[in-house]
Amino acid sequence: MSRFIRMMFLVLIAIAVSGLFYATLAAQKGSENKGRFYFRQTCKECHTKGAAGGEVTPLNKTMEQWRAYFAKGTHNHGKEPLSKYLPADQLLDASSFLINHAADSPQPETCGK
Amino acid sequence: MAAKNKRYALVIDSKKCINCKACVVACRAEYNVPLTYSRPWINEETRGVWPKLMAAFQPEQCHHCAHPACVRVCPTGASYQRPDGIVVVNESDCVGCRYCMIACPYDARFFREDKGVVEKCDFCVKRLARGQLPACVETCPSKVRVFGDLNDPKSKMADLISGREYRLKKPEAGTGPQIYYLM
Amino acid sequence: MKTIEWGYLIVNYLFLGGLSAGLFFVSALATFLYKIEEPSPYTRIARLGALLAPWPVMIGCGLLVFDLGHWYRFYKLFLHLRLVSPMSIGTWLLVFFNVIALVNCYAWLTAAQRTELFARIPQRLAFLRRFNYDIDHWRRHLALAGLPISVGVGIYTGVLLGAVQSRPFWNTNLVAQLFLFSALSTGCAALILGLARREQSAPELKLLYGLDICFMVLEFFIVLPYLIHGELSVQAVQDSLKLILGGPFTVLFWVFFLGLGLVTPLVIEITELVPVMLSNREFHYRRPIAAGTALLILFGGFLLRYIFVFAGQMSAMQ
Amino acid sequence: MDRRRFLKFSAGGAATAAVAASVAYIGPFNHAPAKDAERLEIPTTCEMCVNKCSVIAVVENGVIHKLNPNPENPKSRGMLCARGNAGLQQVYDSARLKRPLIRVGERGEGKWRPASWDEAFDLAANKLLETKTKYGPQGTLWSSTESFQEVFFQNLGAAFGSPNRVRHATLCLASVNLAYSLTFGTVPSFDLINSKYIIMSGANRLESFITPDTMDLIESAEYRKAKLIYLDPRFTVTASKADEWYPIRPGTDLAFILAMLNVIIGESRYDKEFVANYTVGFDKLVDYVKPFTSAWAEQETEIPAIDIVRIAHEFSDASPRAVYYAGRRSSWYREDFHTRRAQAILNAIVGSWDREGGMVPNGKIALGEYLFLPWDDPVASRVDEMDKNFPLAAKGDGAYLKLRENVIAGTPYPVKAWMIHKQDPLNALPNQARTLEMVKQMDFIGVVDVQMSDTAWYADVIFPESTYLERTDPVEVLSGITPVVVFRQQVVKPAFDTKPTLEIAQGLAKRMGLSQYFDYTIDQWVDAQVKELPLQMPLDHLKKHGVYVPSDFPKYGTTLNPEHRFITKSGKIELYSERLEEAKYDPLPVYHALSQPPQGKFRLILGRRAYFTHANSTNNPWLNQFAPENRLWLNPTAADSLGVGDGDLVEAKSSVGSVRLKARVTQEIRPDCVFMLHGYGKKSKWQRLVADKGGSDAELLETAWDTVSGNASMHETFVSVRKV
Repeated sequence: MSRFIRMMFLVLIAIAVSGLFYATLAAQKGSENKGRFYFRQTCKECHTKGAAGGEVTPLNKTMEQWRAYFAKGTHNHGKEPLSKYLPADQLLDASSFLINHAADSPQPETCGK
Repeated sequence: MAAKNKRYALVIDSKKCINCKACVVACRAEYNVPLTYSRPWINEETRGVWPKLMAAFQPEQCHHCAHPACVRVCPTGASYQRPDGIVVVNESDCVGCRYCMIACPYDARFFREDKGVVEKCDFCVKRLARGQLPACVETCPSKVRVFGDLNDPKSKMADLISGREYRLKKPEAGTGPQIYYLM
Repeated sequence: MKTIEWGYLIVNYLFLGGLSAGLFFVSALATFLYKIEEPSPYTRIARLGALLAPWPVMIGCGLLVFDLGHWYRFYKLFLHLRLVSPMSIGTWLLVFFNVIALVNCYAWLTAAQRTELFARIPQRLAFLRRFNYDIDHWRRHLALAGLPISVGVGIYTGVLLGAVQSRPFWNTNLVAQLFLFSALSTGCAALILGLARREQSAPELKLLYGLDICFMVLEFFIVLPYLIHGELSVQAVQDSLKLILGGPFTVLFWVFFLGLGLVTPLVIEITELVPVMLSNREFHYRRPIAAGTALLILFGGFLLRYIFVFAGQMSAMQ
Repeated sequence: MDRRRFLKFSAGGAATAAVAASVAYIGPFNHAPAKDAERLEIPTTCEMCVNKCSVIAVVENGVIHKLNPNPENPKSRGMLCARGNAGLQQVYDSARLKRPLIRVGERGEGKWRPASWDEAFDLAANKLLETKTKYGPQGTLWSSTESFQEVFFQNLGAAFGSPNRVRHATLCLASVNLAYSLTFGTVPSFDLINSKYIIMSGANRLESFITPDTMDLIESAEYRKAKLIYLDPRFTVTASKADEWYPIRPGTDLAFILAMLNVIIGESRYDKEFVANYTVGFDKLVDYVKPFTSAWAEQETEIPAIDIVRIAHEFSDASPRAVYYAGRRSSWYREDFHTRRAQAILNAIVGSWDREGGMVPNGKIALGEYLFLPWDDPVASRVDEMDKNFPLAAKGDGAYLKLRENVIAGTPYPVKAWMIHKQDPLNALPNQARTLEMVKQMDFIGVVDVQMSDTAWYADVIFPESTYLERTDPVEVLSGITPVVVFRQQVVKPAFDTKPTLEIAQGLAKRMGLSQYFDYTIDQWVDAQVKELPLQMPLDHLKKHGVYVPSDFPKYGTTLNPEHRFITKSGKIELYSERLEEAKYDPLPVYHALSQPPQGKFRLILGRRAYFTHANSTNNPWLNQFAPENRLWLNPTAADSLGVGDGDLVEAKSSVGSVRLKARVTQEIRPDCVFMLHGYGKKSKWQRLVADKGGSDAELLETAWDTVSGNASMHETFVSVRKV
């Protein structure tokens, strides 16, 4: 009987943990679509040709490099946190946009676009 | 507008013609010609037995002859030749006897029942007056037609005619055709 | 776009124009030959010809006008005279011819006919009656003036076609001659037809047969060189002749025009006339034969126009 | 018909309105000769096909008199093809759509009643929302074909929350685009004008489609003496102009290319330096192509081995001014992708990349963008299960045929409402019967179009779009080696009660609570796009000239430094593709011999004539006259065996349908193939010139798609032919 309870308990924990795991996973993928907007709205302020930050496009880095960049989460050569410019949720969206359009990302071209 | 010692003519480089019919539609739009007729047209010829085949396309329209038979036979002078060589029909003088159509060796004229007059290519004199090229010449994607003044030695036309071999259609008709088909 | 532009209206016009020319020509000839005083066979020929001459050509002109793009624009033809355009010349020729033919017709009316004619004029237009002149004495002058014009009209119908360089079937001076003599012979034929009604037209018909034979022989000896010359000419002309040498108009040309319309009546008239001339016997004619011959000639004259108008338009330079 | 007269009786009001209106609207930007004020010349952009040529509309008294080419555009130059010239029939032909329509009879019965825009909007919005509540937003399908305002329609579908937006790509160039993207990381243009040696497979560029490439090709072939090698089972205009034409056995182009690779690599005629610096996987390619000898290829292609070898020699000698032209062509076979890849690889190893006369990556012009916070991503995944079926393909485009099959099957979930933007799936998709099944199982179909297409014929509500001469569109870039910005500005007021797509989208959005994504005018949108162009008054410039031509093109060799990173996995040109390998596809182009038509059957091959754009201008009176009906091309030997004479009525029958049309017995086609023009045998009675005239190839074509890109394969159908 107690064994059964213990088992149930373990199962519950397992479910909880896995749930947590999936939750984090889900949280990992933001909206490319919105990310593109935040990137253009915020980052492009300074990161355009001739502007202060110099031009930045998703193609500047590979997927790995972008992942690393956002893992590090700092801006302007580590001087300041990225969160200074974008709140966490927007940062997530922006990152998924940049990663999915990185220099080595699979992004076949299409007709008439 | 018809300046002195001008002589407008047309050089046609049939080799470049891809039978796309742009000239035909452009002319139809410019003059709103009913569907049953057309001022310019394209002669098509395919020969041979599979797989040894050839196809040739040759645009044609009024040849604006030096001695136009249509002008000679016209009883009212409705068909006349301008000093710059362009042969035109003055609709208000045309009685629609169609003698000119019978006289034309190229069958380049047609009779418009709706208007009761004879019509044909006039090298877009209205456009020329505005400094534009004839509609068919301007629109041609492969630039088969080269329009210009024969008496202008600096024109592209002069280069082509002096630089390349050409032939005239039915010169034996004696009308002195002025469309130069490059070989 | 190759199309047949000239159709039956033109064919008929060419035929009727020629017919009038022929009528006037023969009547004019007769006019010179007869003496005012004594009545002679020529008088009736001249009179009948003069009375008939104006009408066919006037109908023909009507057809011509209705063949135009808009008939009411025909007057523009008279606003210009272009000596290089056969049609322009023709237009004016026709005007003069019509006028003279009409006047001549009037001149040949008998006093009785004149009075009757003017009696018909309604009261309102009474003033017209003043024009009831007797102009019999003009007849010779009119004939003289009209003769060249009638020949002109006869030739013109051929020139109209012959002058077109781009239609090899037409483009030879022979067409003009051909049409002229065909015109004259149809004129004769019409008169034969008219006079054969009566029993005692022997002298007139004798004369007309004679004339007609001349015309048709000439016509025949123009058709021949037309064909020979064409065959010896450039490719385009040879090709165009194929229309009547194996082409769509072959039977029409050889059997109906040349055979029935020319040779047959020629032979008949010769067999009718020549024996009489050789042994100067009295000339007798059989009305049905005379009438039939005349009809064949008219038929042939019409066919000639038909064949040339259509075949000509089909022919082209290659 | 007579335009002026037509206007008099059917749109007199509109016409007169248009006088005032268009003058007022365009006035400031007209550069017509001052002499007559009633004559305006308004530069704009053509929409008769997708090529975006620049035109100048001549407007007299508010009526478009003529469309002239706009020489200021360096791409279309002084060119306007037959279609472009016939453009004003779109405005003035009485057959066009003039007001919103709501179906009253059965679908396809053609019974309509005119409706107000409000009515039409309400109906559609309610139906879409119903579907949403029943099946979720993914229960709606939004399909559209390339056009300047397509973006608004696509956005509406996205904002609505549907993942199911399908574009025309998989009926078009998807296989080409994917093949080149996976090899070079981009789809380059071909510098035909500077090429010395051009090989084309079926891309009938002198006949099927008149674009700047056509002008360049004829120029270089006829004047600059470039050599044109053309492969086609049909004797086309291009074949007639080519230096050498080979009536290749259909579906064997890949064998030909592999043999060329075999020769060029075997004789080490490739560009060693280029291969070393810019490509990966060459070593694998070397071993791979060994078996594909010219002798083997001769068996497959029926092209003599000596010619294959000679062509390979000439090709490599002419490189880098030598190209195997990718073509403007839909895909033909299930392995089409690999054929395209092989072309790309062949071009790459001879170094015809980013050099004059070779393949050149398209120049880029950055346009601005009207920024607004976009909608949430759709929750559901696509109904065509792109990730599962075509993991490497462009997701946004969808895979049309797979999508159709899934929708009919109702898997993975039901799709019950279909919004269609200027597309005619009934004719564009193979196997019309299946497409009709898809139509049948829809609860609602809404169509936006300028004419009553066959698909519109089966719709429930029709939104008439203003034609391209009656509206202002977003600015677009006409891409290429020399890219230009083209602007389509309104030329005349709409002749009828029609709206541009943006306003149609807004009308629907308002009723579906999506207005926040559409609260801008076309002018605001355009302003945002052009403000970044290096011009003083960008918009005025575009209104006056119709085009913006940057001075810094063409640019050659921008990618030609070993540091350059291609947008590929390895950063190099991938002759051997790891991505393909990972996705379980052949990493190198594998040739699968096609089954050939059995005795008494023929392969149905398709093609275009440039009078017509796909199925949608065969009803244009000015164009229809050049081909009033389509005929089935038959080689005399085939025709004799069938006892068919030229002009006889025949029935062509495939496994999915049959059509009746007249036969054209001609020497110009292989004895084992038949051919028919596209866009005839229409169901829509409003397509009066082609309704039930000739036959529709869509009724014959069997469903087949390219395994990698999902692109419809158009040459996989065998038909039997009999005299009737």
